[in-house]
Amino acid sequence: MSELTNLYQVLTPDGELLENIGDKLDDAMIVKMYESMVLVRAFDRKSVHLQRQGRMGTYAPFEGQEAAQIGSALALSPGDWLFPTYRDHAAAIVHGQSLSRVFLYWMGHMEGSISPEGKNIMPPCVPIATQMVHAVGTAWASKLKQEKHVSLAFFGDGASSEGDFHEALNFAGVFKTPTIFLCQNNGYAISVPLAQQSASKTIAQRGAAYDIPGIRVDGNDVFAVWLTTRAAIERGLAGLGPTLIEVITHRYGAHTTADDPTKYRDQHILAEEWRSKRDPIDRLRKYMDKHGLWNEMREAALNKQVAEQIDKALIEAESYPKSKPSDMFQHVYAEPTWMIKEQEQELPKPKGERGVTA
Amino acid sequence: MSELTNLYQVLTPDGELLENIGDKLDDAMIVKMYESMVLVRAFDRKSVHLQRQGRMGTYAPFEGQEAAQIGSALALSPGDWLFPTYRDHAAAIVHGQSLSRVFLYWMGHMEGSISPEGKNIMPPCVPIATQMVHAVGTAWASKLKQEKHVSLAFFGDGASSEGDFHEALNFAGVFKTPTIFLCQNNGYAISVPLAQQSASKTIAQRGAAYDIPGIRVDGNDVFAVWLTTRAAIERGLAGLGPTLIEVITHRYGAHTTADDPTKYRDQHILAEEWRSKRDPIDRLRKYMDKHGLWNEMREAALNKQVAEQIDKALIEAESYPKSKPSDMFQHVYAEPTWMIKEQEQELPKPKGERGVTA
Amino acid sequence: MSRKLTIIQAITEAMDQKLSDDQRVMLLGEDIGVNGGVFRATDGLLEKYGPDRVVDTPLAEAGIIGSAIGLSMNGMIPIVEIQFLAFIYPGFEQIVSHAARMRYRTRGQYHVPMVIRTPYGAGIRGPELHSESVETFFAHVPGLKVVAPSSPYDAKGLLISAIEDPDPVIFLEPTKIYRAFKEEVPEEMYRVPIGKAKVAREGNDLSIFAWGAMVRVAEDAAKQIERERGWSCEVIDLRTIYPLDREAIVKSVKKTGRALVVHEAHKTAGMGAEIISIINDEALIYMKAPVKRIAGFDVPVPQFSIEDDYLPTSERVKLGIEQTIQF
Amino acid sequence: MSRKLTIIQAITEAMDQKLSDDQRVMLLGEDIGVNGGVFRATDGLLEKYGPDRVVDTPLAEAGIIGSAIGLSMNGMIPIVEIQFLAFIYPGFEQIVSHAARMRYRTRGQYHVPMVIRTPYGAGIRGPELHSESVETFFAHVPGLKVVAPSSPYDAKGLLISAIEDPDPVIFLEPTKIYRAFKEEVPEEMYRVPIGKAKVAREGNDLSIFAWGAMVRVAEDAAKQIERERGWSCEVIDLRTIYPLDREAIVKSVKKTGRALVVHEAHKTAGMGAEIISIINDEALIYMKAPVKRIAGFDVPVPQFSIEDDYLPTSERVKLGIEQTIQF
Ligand SMILES: Cc1ncc(C[n+]2csc(CCOP(=O)(O)OP(=O)(O)O)c2C)c(N)n1
Ligand SMILES: Cc1ncc(C[n+]2csc(CCOP(=O)(O)OP(=O)(O)O)c2C)c(N)n1
Ligand SMILES: [Mg+2]
Ligand SMILES: [Mg+2]
Repeated sequence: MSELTNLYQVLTPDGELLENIGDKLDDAMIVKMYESMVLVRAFDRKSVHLQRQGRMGTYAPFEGQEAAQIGSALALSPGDWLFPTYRDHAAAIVHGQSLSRVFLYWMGHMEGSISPEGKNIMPPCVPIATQMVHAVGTAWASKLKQEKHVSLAFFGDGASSEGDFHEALNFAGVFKTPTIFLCQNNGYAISVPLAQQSASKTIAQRGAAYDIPGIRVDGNDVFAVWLTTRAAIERGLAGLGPTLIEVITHRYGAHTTADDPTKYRDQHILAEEWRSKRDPIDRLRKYMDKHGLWNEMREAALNKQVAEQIDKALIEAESYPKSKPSDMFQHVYAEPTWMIKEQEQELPKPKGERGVTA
Repeated sequence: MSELTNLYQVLTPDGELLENIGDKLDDAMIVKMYESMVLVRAFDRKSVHLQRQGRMGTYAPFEGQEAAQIGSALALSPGDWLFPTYRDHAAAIVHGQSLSRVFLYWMGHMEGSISPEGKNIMPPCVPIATQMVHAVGTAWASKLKQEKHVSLAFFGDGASSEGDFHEALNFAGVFKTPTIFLCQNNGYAISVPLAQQSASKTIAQRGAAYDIPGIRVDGNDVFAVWLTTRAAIERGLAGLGPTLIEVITHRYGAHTTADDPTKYRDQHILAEEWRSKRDPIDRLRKYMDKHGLWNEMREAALNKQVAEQIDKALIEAESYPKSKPSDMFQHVYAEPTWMIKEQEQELPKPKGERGVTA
Repeated sequence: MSRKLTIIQAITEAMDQKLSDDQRVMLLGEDIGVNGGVFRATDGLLEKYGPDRVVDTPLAEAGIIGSAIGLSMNGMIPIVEIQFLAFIYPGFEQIVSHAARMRYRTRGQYHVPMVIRTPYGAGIRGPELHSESVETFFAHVPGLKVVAPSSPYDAKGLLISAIEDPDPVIFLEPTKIYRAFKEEVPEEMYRVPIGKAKVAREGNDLSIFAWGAMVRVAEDAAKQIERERGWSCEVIDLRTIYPLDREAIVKSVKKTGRALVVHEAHKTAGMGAEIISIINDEALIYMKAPVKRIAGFDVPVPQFSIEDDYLPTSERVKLGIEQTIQF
Repeated sequence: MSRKLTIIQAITEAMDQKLSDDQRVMLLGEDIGVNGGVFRATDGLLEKYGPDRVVDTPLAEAGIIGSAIGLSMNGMIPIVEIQFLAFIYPGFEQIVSHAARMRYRTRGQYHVPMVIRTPYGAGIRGPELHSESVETFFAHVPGLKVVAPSSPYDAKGLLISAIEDPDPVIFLEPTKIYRAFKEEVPEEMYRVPIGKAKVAREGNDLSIFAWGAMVRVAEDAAKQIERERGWSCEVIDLRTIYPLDREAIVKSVKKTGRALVVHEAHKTAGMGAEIISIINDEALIYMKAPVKRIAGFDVPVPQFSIEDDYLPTSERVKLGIEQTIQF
């Protein structure tokens, strides 16, 4: 598979180290990586399930991309700015978003995009590539205010075709903003493979067009992703500007629960190549087993704890006060305009209260 | 001047050849290049003058960029598609546009953007970089129809920052359209120098982001521009796809007649470096003198003929029927809508005819 | 011969027939090839017409619309699919500054016979920006036509007219009712003219103007109010948003003397205001009451758990009818 | 203290004072630094505040507006200059899908206190796309405010209000009258409230609503018609296009019983239609005649040799007044 050559890799699929990580990644962090990936995978599966049961709207699963999201987001400091897309709730979760908030988002709740206090986790971005430019702006502001924070923007391989991708990288290059552009190249933009998205073989090579370092990483190797992101963060904080990171990964599931991937993708190759040979969680587990960091007991305990945590979050989300129709009139402006105040009165009153006719 | 290194050059500023052009460029073509450059420079100066006299609107001069425009446009075949910007009337003229039509455009005439019969010279494009995508589309159509035509889109160094630049190159790369993207890097987008436009040192290096060849050429060397454009055309016609050409040049004058370049540019360096040492016309003249292709008598005759041609075109343009107010209601749609038909009646009638009140 | 089809099936059939009828027709869009479009509007067309005519493009709307402009100018008839209406914005400049003006600036020498199809409107439980109804943006641009069918029959006939129209047409497809019902649709090609409204239901007491998914809401309200109050409302399905069918609007209000517009778009600067203005211009003295607008509110379309409360409902329309008739 | 300033001088002064008053304020745009802006609105500000606060950006409007959104969310107050209104389109998605919605989608947690300034309108003999008046595009977007001053005093006061407004404001500057006249402008900072119209001229027989460069056209017509016919027209300078000052509109037409709107924008779906609708909603029974719209035509703004024929003139306004009063 040609797209898998020339990748920065630290942990082989067999769990062997290709370089010494001793002074950079300690065991506590490694365990945290594992626990996070297990948590978000369980969360993801639960969400797909909830959608099927009609308890959530259309959902965008990320299974297979855990190392890409966890490895990068875990490299951030608490005050750093995170710009996830609709697929990057794993990243949002490890950067501090609550599971119940993510559920609320996919339940179509008006309050599904609120960042936890003290964190800067932006709403999942829907219009492709548009968030990349915001991440230039927030990083630029950090720099102007001399605050030591970076902005990390996730985007997909498909997003690299939008004009905003280009303008974001060019601005970041010119103003040397501490922005990290993290492309999860999962091979497809819905049904369109990268080969039809661009004649260029990689996204990373585009960095050169803006005099920005472009790095290709094995996106299922959580160590490589973490180390690369850390280096980019340090570069940014040192005033050296942005970094473009392309991590190669794969989504196992559908684009969203409304999508049927068998229409455009050979699920057999997928299973062979990715799930059985390159899975990010299995790989880290092999490493941890070899280094005595994990055992079946801890695994069982983790699974139990994760299941409980998710159930609790679900109960929280499902018992969260439902959005009220009148919520749509809030927060359009700091002060509502006269049309907003008046139109709110046009909402039908809850049953029994009506009778305002004529 | 670092931006002048690593340029493809054929004709040195002293009029010496750096490579053999014998089988590619014959003397007739060389004389034509010279005559064309002299013509358009005289046209350009006349236009600036007419603007000062109030006989034309704001005008965008191109003096200094003659080789870039003439060298590339002369490489086209008659049926090829040309997409000029507001600064590329030199190219339009050698591809077949009449001088009087160009005058009409700058006089604000409704018919200033009509292509001569059998030619595909697009209207001067005003919104930056937008025409680059059109040139993908027209070239794509030529390819689908198996017509042997390329599309040549001009754009500036500033234009390379727009999202449309990126989308155009990416589309052309994917669909392998016979499009030639010709960037006249004249160092400035109005007042903004390239160094503030992008962290990348060149535009040509961006080709690699789309797997498109990117070539840097001395834009004041008409031979180098012509040869590079010819090669790109042949590549396109052979089905090998688009080419990005960056030609390094300089505008001697203001951005437009409404602009004051002394606000942002050292006119002294300009004069030294460009006008006296690297002028495209002087350079070719040196070559022609050395090779006995030209003499003072021919020069005098050419100057006279050019002056007459321009005067004739100006008389034609100034005696061309003025646009009528009712012209604005034509050609909005193939068939006017009811509002257009009705609104045309709202135009005040020419003096004497009024009295339609109530 | 005719069979019962949904709106989406009628749209697929219109494209299929024009692709087979006219070699210049081609389709461009994201995921329209192998995947057949996210709503399956182009299902099967790649297999039938090949990748030169049914083109999966990169994810870049300015690129899609801009290159379609170039294709149009050089003899093709591109039908562009934009995945959801809000994703047209990256291509907005190409539409407004070029597609709409190429004929004008070249005095008829070049033109852009392109169709941009896109699902619009709320009610499908989509995430943010999947539910917009911003037809005003296009109706305000001279050089464009804007069409929004409400039924399978009209969808096919209007799409064929749009493809055959020498000017750019924005073709808005009501997502919510893509598959809501079936209707007899002739197998052969036929045209429904652009710019002509249809009387969806006759009535004498009040005229309701609507398009797209709102036509059924209007009809429901009209039926209910007839039952409940005995008032007879005329429902006019405008079908074309630009140019509006002024004659049909004026004819109806001259008869009824009362009018109401229903649209999903935000009220302020929505097309309801233009319809009111047409009535103001042409039929003011016939009006027994102010024209009522039952519209989307002046707020962003909310997240889907309350989107139904954003949308005009037959309840709200009925209340508007009552207020207007009892003015 | 006050001196006489032009509109452009008043605008420069407003930015200068806010830059000096509030460290969070910064300017972004093409050619606004060394060059001082193509209309010299930012002349001298780079020297005074340095390149971190007066930023020459690359030529990319989505980049400018999008990064200004990020700057806003992280504590800055960016004032963006777009060189001409039509060149805002590449940034349209950023405005509509983000600037206008960030507060809404985060339930007030983040907001975008940004101002986008841009010259608009015809009459300066510019090439194509230098003369647009498409305020409708922004007035239809909940979450934005839209302002258009007609005088130096209002320009300064409204711009200061816009900069201090916690929400995004589209600030439309009438290019044609940037330097057309001078007016007393106080030296100190002051605010003209957003959302409030001004009675530019009192009258009893008919109300004329206008903004930007059209206010003077309306005033001229009102003066002439008074002289010629003895009719007294009230001229209301709306100043803010969204949210419209409904109270002022209704108050005036209740007094005069007749109204006319003048705008440069294309007639169909122009803001004239919204004003008519407000009158329809609130004051229909007071009206003695249909409200007249004297507007730009439903054609692209033509090349400059005939652009003056596109623009509403006092002649056309007078004819409209006559038709309305003699209805
Ligand atoms: C501007 C815009 N155009 C189209 C869409 C519809 N859309 C949603 S996701 C998607 C594919 C994105 O692919 P990629 O960037 O590779 O991210 P992935 O979904 O693979 O994570 C498309 C086309 C959109 N959301 N925004
Ligand atoms: C979308 C857009 N933004 C801004 C402008 C205003 N503008 C006209 S020319 C110009 C500079 C263009 O520079 P460059 O691309 O280098 O071309 P040059 O003028 O040097 O030939 C600008 C900013 C425009 N025409 N279109
Ligand atoms: Mg992808
Ligand atoms: Mg330039």
